[in-house]
Amino acid sequence: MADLQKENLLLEVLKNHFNDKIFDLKVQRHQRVHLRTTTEQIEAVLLYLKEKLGYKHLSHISCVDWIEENRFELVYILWHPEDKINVLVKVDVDRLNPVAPNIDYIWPQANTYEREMREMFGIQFPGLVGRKELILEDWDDLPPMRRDFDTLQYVMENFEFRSGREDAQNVRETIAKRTGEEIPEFAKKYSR
Amino acid sequence: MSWFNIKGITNPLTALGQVAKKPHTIRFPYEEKPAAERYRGLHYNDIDYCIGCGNCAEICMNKAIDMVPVEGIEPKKGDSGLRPRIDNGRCCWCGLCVDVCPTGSLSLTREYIFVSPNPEDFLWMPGISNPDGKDKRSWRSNDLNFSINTYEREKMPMLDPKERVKSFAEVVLGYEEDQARREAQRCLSCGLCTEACPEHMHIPEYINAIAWGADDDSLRIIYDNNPLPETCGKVCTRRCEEVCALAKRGEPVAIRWLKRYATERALNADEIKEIVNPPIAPKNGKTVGVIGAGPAGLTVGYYLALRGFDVEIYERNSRAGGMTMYGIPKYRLPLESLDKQIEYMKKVGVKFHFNTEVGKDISFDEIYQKYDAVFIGVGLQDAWKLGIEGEDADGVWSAIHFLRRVNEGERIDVGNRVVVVGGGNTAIDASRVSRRLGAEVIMLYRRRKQDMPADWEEIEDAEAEGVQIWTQGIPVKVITDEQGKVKALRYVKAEMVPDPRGGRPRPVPIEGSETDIECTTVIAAIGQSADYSFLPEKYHDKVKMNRGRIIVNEWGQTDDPKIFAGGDAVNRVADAISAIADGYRAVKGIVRLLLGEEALKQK
Amino acid sequence: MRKQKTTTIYLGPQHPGITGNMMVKLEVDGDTIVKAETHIGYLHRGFEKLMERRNWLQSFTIVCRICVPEPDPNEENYARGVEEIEGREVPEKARWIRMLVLELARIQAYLLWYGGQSASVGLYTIGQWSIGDRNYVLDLFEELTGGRVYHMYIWPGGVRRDLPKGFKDRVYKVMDYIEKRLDDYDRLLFDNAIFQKRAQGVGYIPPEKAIEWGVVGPPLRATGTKSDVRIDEPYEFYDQVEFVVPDFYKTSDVWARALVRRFEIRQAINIVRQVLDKMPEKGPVWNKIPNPHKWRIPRGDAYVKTESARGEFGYYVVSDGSQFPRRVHVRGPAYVHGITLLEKILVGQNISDVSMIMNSLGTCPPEMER
Amino acid sequence: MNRAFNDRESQKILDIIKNFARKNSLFILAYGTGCGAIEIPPTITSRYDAERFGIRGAATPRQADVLLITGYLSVKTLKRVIRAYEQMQDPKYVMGFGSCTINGGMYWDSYNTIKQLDKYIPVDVYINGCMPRPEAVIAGFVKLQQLIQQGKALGWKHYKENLEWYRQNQQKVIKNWRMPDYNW
Repeated sequence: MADLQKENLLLEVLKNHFNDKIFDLKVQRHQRVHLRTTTEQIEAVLLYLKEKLGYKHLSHISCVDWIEENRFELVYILWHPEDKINVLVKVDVDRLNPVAPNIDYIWPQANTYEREMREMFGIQFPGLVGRKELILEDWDDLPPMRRDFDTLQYVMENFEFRSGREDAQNVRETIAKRTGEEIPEFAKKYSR
Repeated sequence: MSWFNIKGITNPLTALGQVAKKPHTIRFPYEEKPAAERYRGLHYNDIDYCIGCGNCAEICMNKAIDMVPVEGIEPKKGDSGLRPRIDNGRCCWCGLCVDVCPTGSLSLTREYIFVSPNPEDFLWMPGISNPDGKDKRSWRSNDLNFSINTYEREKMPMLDPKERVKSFAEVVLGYEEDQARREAQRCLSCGLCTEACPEHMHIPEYINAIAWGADDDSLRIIYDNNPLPETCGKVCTRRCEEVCALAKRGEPVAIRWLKRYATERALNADEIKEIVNPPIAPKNGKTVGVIGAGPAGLTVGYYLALRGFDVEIYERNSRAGGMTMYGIPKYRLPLESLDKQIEYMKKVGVKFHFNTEVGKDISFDEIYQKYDAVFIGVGLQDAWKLGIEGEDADGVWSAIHFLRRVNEGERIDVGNRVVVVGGGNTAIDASRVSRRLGAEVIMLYRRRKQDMPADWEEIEDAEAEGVQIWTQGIPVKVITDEQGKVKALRYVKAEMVPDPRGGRPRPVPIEGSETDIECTTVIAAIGQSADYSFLPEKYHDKVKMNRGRIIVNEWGQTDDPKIFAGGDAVNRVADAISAIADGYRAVKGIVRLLLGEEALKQK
Repeated sequence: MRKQKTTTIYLGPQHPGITGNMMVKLEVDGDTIVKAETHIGYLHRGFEKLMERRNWLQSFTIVCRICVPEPDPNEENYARGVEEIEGREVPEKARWIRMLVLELARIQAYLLWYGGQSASVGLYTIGQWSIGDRNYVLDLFEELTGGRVYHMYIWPGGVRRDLPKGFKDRVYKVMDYIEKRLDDYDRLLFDNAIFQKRAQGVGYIPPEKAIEWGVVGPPLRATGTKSDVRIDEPYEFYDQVEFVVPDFYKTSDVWARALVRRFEIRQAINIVRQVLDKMPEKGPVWNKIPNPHKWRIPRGDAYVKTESARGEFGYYVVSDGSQFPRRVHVRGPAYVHGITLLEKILVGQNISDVSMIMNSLGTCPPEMER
Repeated sequence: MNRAFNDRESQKILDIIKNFARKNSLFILAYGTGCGAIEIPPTITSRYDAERFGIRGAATPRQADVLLITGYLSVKTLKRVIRAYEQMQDPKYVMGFGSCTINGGMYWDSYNTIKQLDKYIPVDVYINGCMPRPEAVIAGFVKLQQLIQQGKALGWKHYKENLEWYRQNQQKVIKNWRMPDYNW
């Protein structure tokens, strides 16, 4: 489609301003720019993007739980109303001690996003005001959006399903039983 | 804006103009507006058409579908006997179950009203609870383009027919990796195929392993109950593919080719050993003698060796493999491939005695005395004769002997025109071999083309290579020249007469339609029989026969508890996989006999 | 003892004037609101968690439930997110059909809004009409997708079924009918002195702050800002159809937002007609996906957005290379409108205007809490 | 006079009259607990016009006869629904919309929604669908009317009689039970 002039220019500007404080800069596609920074720098980066470069609109703050790599990835998605570029600023937060800076003085709506993350992932934002409970009520388990929270297990423990369906059979097992086929243990993970 | 605007009061009053209009109200329930053509309402299942593959239950993320047995539906090959039952307290009417149904039996209907004070009512069997739903089917998957399943098979790369006839090089080239992954992904993992497979191989598991990129696991699963997978991967009669759920409306998953793909990942016997790495039990001191190194015998040898038995296989030929070695042409099953598998067996401890014919070089009695159990897997060695005049002439072959000589490396001069009598796979093999020997080939078959027992693909391949197939012809006489050499084959044309008892139509010769085909060689491929001359008279009351086949029980055991039998000598199907299944059955029988029931349960 | 100055009023969660199952806790001094606090979570189902357990295809059936009044932008976003990560091509006709579905969805959402907005000022007749007429659009959906409300029609790789025979003609007919009816609604709503008096000057959003506060969609356009995902970042074939983004209503109150919607529903009808004209007659509508149980999407992420009737609807889709989504995070316009923005602009307003302001902002609880 | 109304026959006639009156003026409390709320406006507006059956909205629980549980119920809402239900005057009826109220529906594995509505409040009629169309909703009302006429829609009595059991279930999922007692 269009050339990526604007996007590359933005990376240039950011690179010059922040040097090695930001990394992994890349143009994902037309109108999408990715970059990564640290929790120490995130406020500076966001403020610079907002005040100096005109990324005035905060579309979204998302959080991804990379449990294998022991980190939460916060993704701040900004939008420039004139240049029409989405910048995705990513920050890694330690999963065992999840603390990220509060940015609701930059954008008021960040408050809601951060409260949601506090509730759903257990990430702490020092200085964040607002009720502890945004969505859930009387929740006493792991923060539910964490990967290690098993929703089905929670359901099994707290709710019941209607009975009458216990006679369901597994097609594969039924056939194997009928034919006397013995599926070896190590192969079972490939059964459906 | 002024403090008072007259329009602001009068304009809303125009609503009064609607008073005289006819309301557009749908006076439900007194009158109904039928739901749209493709409305997603309650389910309907065509019970007779459903094969119970359970794919609908699998795709449902709400776990709304249970597979349950239904009265009046008998399980059979290609039908699990289970039918979906929908929990309407879970269903979200997304219709994915319809879109993944391989047969198209499941559909949604226009019916959507289901009201009840009792929450237990909402479990129901589509098709049984609403038999009238058939006329109201709306959301269907008759257009295969919108079905989630892929019905087209990955194309197998093959040699060009023009190239094929020039040599005995292998015709099928095998899947590339990405092709195999794509083909394996098509599999629905229902497992209906495992029932059709005589050996009940773990088909969904090894295909899934290929789909996930775990080729090593795949090979390990295959070797779990098939010691000759590469042979099967190349030449299996693949009855599994006939019942494949996708075959109802499309091409079945290429199960055979995928097995071939998995086995070809191991390039030699050492690699097989390394990948499969089967646990070998410590020697238990029991000994077993196996007569015949065909697929059945090899299976017995391999699995008993793994279980710690001392197994010795007696083979009268110089190579192992039996019919797969001597009966199957090398362009289908190359020698190296077979050698690789035999080599691997030797590595796990199977002992072979080649060129040792039981009854000649060693007596059956001796074997019987020496071992704790004996397995007879001698197969079918003799060919049926045409039973027509002049069939002893020079240039008349039985297919099995012909193939054997060719496979032993002999270059037989067949002249320039060969007539092959028969319509089975052996006839096709003989025809294609004759093509490779440089002759023009005519296949003469008694019935119609659609009656031929040979594989459809094989027939197509043969035709591509230039084999002419003449149907509805019954040979009556071989005409010879002065030297007693074949000059022509005389046959009569036949017409198909429907069988009054409902069987398949019979060919009946048409009077006076005799025709001669000029030819240099006639090959008869009309069937084979066994040769039990090695078996001394005194065993005959224990080892009973029925029309040339040994009678065995469910453990592969004859009336003499020590003697087991299997392979073509026992079953009537006469293909490699059935022989392997027989061998596997006998393995269990022998373990049960020598180690007891308990040992059978441990694997 | 201190004299109590304010009263606390709980508006909702069960209240006819609220736009759904949510609650606004109001501190009022007489009739005037001095503090507002939005309480949500009554509709939380944990979609994002559920999608971690469902594979890439199964997840598509669940996303439309995220926003009940207008499910299609969700399907579109999800499908486009998956396609972007995987690099899957979508056939041309499928993209036109998607546009058709999205615009029809916009029309029915606006018709629903007509009902809600007018009912919030006590004019029930318009709701009877517009919601009754909305059924004709839903009938079209039923015919095209098999579902009235939840269409589950746009899926990764294209759409689920081709257009039925003669469908285009029926769409034209319904569009003509609705266009005609819009004038009736105008006379009842926009000419109505009650609505004019009630709506003007109420629920003011300062235009200079609007973008910063995260306002999107019609409320942002009512401040005089030309902002629309369809022109800012054209998806599907929105760059090939002509439509006007209204930036000429600048009063930034309930009235201006109503006018923006009034203008846009006509634009949407216009787009539907253009789409039908430009759509190719024949062609595939789905780029087939592999077996869903074995369909893995390469590792990657994508932020995709769609202009829904209430504004920018964004999906942040993350794949870790397995057959299940790692995370699908939904950014609904109401998430900002209904909480931080609403809390801000309710201050100083009258209690009786709360429902009207909420309707004009398009707060939609199911989408806020997923 | 009193004696005349107390004997069984006249009680029966009285019941018939009462039930007839009840079934023809069902005031609904449309508590938009889930997706199904979106099909309520079409049902009560011009195209399907449920007012033909005397069905119309009521603003508060105290004025309503029928509580519509329009789909899934999150635990947080369940608490409010119980409040609303207990505030309603007898006789009162509950309709469960869609799969979610029957056996969890598509949120069967969600940590925040209940799976069987009838464990927490008595349900008189279930309507199948996801979402039920307006026609199905009306069919549900017709069924409810039948049940009322036959005197079979007695969920409210059942609730009173088995309050213990219901409370137990309710308190199992609602962890912080701070609610006024049920007082008729």
